[in-house]
Amino acid sequence: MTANLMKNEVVAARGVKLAFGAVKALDGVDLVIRAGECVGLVGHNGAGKSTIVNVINGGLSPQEGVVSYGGETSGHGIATARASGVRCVFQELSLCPNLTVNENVRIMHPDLKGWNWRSRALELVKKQLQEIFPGHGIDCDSTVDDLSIAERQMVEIAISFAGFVVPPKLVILDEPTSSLDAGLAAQMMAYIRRFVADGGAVLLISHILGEILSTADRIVVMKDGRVVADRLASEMNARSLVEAMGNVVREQEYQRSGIARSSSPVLSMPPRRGRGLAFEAYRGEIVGLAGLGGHGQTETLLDLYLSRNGNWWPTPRDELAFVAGDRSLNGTFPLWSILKNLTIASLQELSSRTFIDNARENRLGLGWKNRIEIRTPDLENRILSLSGGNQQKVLFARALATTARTVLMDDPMRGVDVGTKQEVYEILRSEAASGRSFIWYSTEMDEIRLCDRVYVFREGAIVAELAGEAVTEKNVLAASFSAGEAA
Amino acid sequence: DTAGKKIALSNNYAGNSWRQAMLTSWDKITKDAVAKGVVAAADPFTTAENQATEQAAQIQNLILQGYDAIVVNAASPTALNGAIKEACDAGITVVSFDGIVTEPCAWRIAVDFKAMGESQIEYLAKKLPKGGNLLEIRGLAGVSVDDEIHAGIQAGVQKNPQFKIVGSVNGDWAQDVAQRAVAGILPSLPEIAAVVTQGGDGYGAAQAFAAAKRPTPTFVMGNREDELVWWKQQKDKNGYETMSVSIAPGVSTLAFWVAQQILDGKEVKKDLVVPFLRIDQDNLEANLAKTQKGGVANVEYSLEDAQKVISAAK
Amino acid sequence: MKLSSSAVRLIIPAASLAVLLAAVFYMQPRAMSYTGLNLLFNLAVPIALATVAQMVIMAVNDLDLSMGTFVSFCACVTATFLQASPGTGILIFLGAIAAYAAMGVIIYVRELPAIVVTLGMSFVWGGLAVLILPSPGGTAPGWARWLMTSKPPFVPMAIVASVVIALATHFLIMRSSFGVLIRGAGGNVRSVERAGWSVVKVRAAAYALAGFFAVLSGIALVGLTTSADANIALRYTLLSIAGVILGGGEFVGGKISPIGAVIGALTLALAGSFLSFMRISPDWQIGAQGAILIVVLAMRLFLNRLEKREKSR
Amino acid sequence: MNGHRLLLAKPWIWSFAATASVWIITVLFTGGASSVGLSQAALTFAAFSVIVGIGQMFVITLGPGNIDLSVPATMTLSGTLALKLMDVQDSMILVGLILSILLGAIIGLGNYALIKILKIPPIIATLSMSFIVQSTAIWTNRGLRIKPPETLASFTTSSLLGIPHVAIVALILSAFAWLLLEKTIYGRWISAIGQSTFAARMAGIPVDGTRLVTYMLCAVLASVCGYLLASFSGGAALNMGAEYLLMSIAVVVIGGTAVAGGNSNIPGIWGASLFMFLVVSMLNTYGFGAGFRLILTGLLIIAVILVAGGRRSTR
Ligand SMILES: Nc1ncnc2c1ncn2[C@@H]1O[C@H](COP(=O)(O)OP(=O)(O)OP(=O)(O)O)[C@@H](O)[C@H]1O
Ligand SMILES: Nc1ncnc2c1ncn2[C@@H]1O[C@H](COP(=O)(O)OP(=O)(O)OP(=O)(O)O)[C@@H](O)[C@H]1O
Ligand SMILES: [Mg+2]
Ligand SMILES: [Mg+2]
Repeated sequence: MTANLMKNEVVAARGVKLAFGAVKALDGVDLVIRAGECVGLVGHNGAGKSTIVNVINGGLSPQEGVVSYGGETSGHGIATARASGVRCVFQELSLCPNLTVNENVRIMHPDLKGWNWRSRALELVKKQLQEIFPGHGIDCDSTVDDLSIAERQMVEIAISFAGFVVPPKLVILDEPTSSLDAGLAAQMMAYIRRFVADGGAVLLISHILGEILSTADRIVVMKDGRVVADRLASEMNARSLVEAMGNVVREQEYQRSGIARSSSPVLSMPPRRGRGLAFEAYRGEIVGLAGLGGHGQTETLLDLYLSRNGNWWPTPRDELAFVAGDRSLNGTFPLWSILKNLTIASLQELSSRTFIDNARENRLGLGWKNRIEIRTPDLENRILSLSGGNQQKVLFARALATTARTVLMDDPMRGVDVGTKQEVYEILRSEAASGRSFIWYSTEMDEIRLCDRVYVFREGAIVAELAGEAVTEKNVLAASFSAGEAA
Repeated sequence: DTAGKKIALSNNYAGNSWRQAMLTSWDKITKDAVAKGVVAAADPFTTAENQATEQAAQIQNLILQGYDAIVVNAASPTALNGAIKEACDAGITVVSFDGIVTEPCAWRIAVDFKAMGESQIEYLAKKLPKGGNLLEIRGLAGVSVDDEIHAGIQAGVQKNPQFKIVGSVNGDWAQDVAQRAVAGILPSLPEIAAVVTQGGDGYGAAQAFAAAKRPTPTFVMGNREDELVWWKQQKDKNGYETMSVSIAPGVSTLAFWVAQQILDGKEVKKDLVVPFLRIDQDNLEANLAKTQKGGVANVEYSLEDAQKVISAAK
Repeated sequence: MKLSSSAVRLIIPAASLAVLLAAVFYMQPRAMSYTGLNLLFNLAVPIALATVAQMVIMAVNDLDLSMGTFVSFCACVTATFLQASPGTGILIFLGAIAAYAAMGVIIYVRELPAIVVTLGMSFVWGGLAVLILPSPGGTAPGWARWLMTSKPPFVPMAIVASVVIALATHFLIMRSSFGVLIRGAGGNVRSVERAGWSVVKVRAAAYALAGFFAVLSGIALVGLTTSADANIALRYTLLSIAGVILGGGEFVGGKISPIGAVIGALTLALAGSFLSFMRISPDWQIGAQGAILIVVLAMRLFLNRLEKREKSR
Repeated sequence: MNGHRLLLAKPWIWSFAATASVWIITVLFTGGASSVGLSQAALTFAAFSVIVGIGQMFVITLGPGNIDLSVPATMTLSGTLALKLMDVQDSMILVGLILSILLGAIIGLGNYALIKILKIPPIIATLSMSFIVQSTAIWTNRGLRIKPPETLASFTTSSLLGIPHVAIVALILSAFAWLLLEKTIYGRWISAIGQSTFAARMAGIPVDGTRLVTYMLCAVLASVCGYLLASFSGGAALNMGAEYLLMSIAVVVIGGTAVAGGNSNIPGIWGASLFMFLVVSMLNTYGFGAGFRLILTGLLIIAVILVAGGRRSTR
């Protein structure tokens, strides 16, 4: 029986410990993944999920404990892991942006050799994309640079699942759906089920608990570098999962402020490209931008921001602040400490007589560290030492720390854990109550429902405006598809 | 008759006063010649950077433009040979001067740089019979003129073993570089009797010696006006003695006339020699008076001068 | 029709070259001949090779400030050792290529800035060149001279060589899986590493390849000039960088185009010729080179705009 | 551990360590007799590299591809024009300085205009600009060397308490630059732009304005350096800046500024400038020929960076 179990075991990590300086990222983790199962891995930001993935994947060596592949403990490293059929889709996109899709296949599949590898690679990825995301419409001859974030994520997923000589035994997905909209995410989950049914194994990391509950066979909960729960998915529900992660479950209350509109909007924009509705936002309002991913929401935010922010001269009083969704592209400054990353947008308020007041800067930083719980022993640490979700929190704090009257948010909750999300929602509400406006682009329906008013985007233009009780999933979806598409 | 002929000047560098004086002389003499109808055109061309490759490309372009003769001050004695050969093959007369080329089809108006180096030591041997320590300021490493003058100086020192070169730096023929290099080595040097140079570095070296508060040795000068002025001041103050030697920038005009004579069908030997321009204690004032402020002591050549040089070579 | 970004990266440099060439032909119709073209372009061949070498380095996100001195060094070796005792010459070249590979490895392993290491190496190559040829001289090996001055039918050697270089490097860098790895290392080192490749090997290979092309550049240069000196190709450092950029390459991200780089090198050579065809006062001749560079780049911008308008239509 | 941390935090220490060892080796040649003279000479000549180096560092901090190749031409033009304008009159010293500052500002403006309007990489924009500036220098004076005003010349060549005046000027400029970099918003801004231009823009930083100011600052410093150098060496020469093209870049990167931008330090520039001067002096002192001198210089640069470079692997 045990022998049989060992045989089925694809990867096992036992007693793994790993520390980055003072931070104990992993503190004795046991994680076993067997063939034919999908393991869901959840936990707060900085719990150590990405770190255990990197250990399994061979990228990091554990300081204590062992990792075995298929029962074999000999050897550790990227090559061993790959030879044992372990593939990984990382939290941050990791394709080569300057190469075409099939050239990326060549990079990810070292065994794809010989003449004519181009067409074989193309065939492979096309087939796999079709299988996971039917009707995807991605041009596999194009350079990755030319693809949208969602398309890149899809390509990366497809490449990882593609089996060239032998299919992969274990595919690790670290927040694979963070850039995918609901439809694509559903296709992805359906494929995971099929893959698992065929005997493959999947380790799925996500902050979207619904996904985990519906897709995983078994759920592992991590907290502060330790596994605190390891149970069958059928035994858990959203509430027990959240409790296992250490958060108190709060009821989602949809109480809209319903403020009386002041006479003039704080922000407005005529219809984009002369089509659709005009955009307006009023004081103290949370305005949602909804619709399918890639229909011009980010562009609208960028237009709003760039048109009101001088490129030549410092804006005397910041009108707008921006929270990036794509951290590595337009969010973090990788060489800097967490503190500097946090305060960069508020320097004018922090300086007296042209010099930056370091004491005030520290105070501001500490205040926000506590307020949204940035998990780090020291704000002087480099920003990249934070987990993905915690980096996102810093970006949040950067915008909220400014005196800007309006905050633009470009899907900022990607990869933020449930507990923090709740806290951030809380902060948003109180800030809105004190008169700040928020323009919030989100791909998550739960968040859209928190907004006072919602603009729905389609093909680069605003096609509908929903307010108050009309903000429902059904209405948003209906407006997102044109009349012809709507079923 | 050369009234219909076009002559081009191919120059590889314009970044120092010597080259500027060379271009000015060319301009002065050839404008006159063109106005008088001696030749149809005499256009100067300068490359942006001091590189043989760029000058080779320039010469190839001059071939395309149909000049009858090209007068070259070459960046390298050998690296232009390919382009020069192509010019000769296209029937173009090529006259090189100052920086001469080794390609046999070209004419050469050479200065004996080795002798120039040797003459410095010979002068010093007369002035300082007891000999002493020498500091040598060289030019740009890897360039033939630097190598030849250096060889001349070494030959001179061999013949006059009372002199000893105790330090040698590369000044890259740039005032500030020379000054920098001398300032760096000076603190470690024993008493220096004389400084031998390759032209133009005398003033910078004198500054460096003054800054280090060292006794003033004999600086061999390179005909620059600032050097001559400094020399004159010292001479007036304490009878300072030295000599100054360099090639006159006006040699470009000699090359022009030689090219014109060749185009005119005159028999001209491939190798011509011009003397270098030397200034001594007695003719310092005369030369200084003739030298433009901030420029280089110069001589321009006329057609008659050129004919004299040509016939002297026969 | 949808144009891939790599195609766009090519069209614009090619178009600027064509416009410049038309201007040159207009000003100097004599250039429109077999010899004319050869004279216009033959000195661009070594530049093109150096540009390709620089491009390979830029593909892995580095910059080689020693390109000029290294080509000078190679030229000195070609004119001396390679000519006198080919065996020794080849050995020296192999050593130099190995040094390049080592440089690539050290820069990566020790995470050093490539600019400083290559800056240091530029002194080293320069010093070696001065030691080999303290004074200009040497002789081109007969075969190099023959190769560079041969006259193929119909199309001059300069054009043939440029096309061969462009196509060979295009195949090597853009089509082969070796090239994909090099560019991948420039685009995203981590993903190459995570896929199980040895980045050290990839970078060593890229640097060695660059060294190889630079050696070829030195040989081609001596084939044209018949001899060498220690400073012969110093300019190639800036020329090669400018060539890569003109050809549509970028400093970071592994975005390069070999055909573009060769075209960029030809454009630079042509810009110089264009200048000498306009008679400008010697005071301003140097400045005019700057002006021409600016005009060529402005043209690029203009074409780029047209292209974009075309694309968005 | 603590010492290790200090080294990690202060990468410039390495360039000073290298400088000190080279200095010791050099003065050993004379048994220590040359120490004062050598130090003074080193301070004097390092000062010029420091001034241009600071400007170049600000530009390099702006991120990959940012570099100012017009430094040598700017120095030349500034020296030429200022000396011509002052025409050896002591009363014109200040006017000359103002002229050279203005000139630098204009050239910097021109540089950035080319970069911005033509959307070309700075390396090519500034190269093109340098050709034009160099031509202007040739055109204005045809390479004639005009002497500096007497007072200015003696100021630049003399010293205060054994410290050369030019070194004091460079020190003051360094202190000013250090404040700018470490304590002001502007310093944060250029560092942010160097790490990610787009992220900087989205954090509300006026990117173009900041970059423009930086290019102007670099050109102004080069210009001032040209003014001082021309006065120091007794007249402007057309090739007087040539040396400073590689030098300005070398002192910045050897001093520990990240070439990828976003990270810079001023003390390192001093260390590297002194190092670059002393290495040549040391090799000259020990009588190496040009070839070996070049080779050893290169190897020493690589050695310094090898020792100092390991820091980047820890984050
Ligand atoms: N390279 C590093 N240097 C220092 N600390 C690190 C490093 N990488 C991770 N950490 C720390 O290790 C802890 C675990 O990080 P990890 O990335 O595994 O979190 P995570 O569970 O994936 O979080 P998220 O959901 O936000 O992605 C965090 O506290 C993080 O700050
Ligand atoms: N974060 C960003 N930073 C800079 N440019 C961006 C960003 N996101 C999008 N863009 C640009 O805006 C344009 C529209 O982007 P996209 O089609 O992704 O719109 P979107 O509706 O915001 O999509 P998504 O749902 O992926 O955020 C594209 O040309 C893209 O290059
Ligand atoms: Mg993570
Ligand atoms: Mg987007």
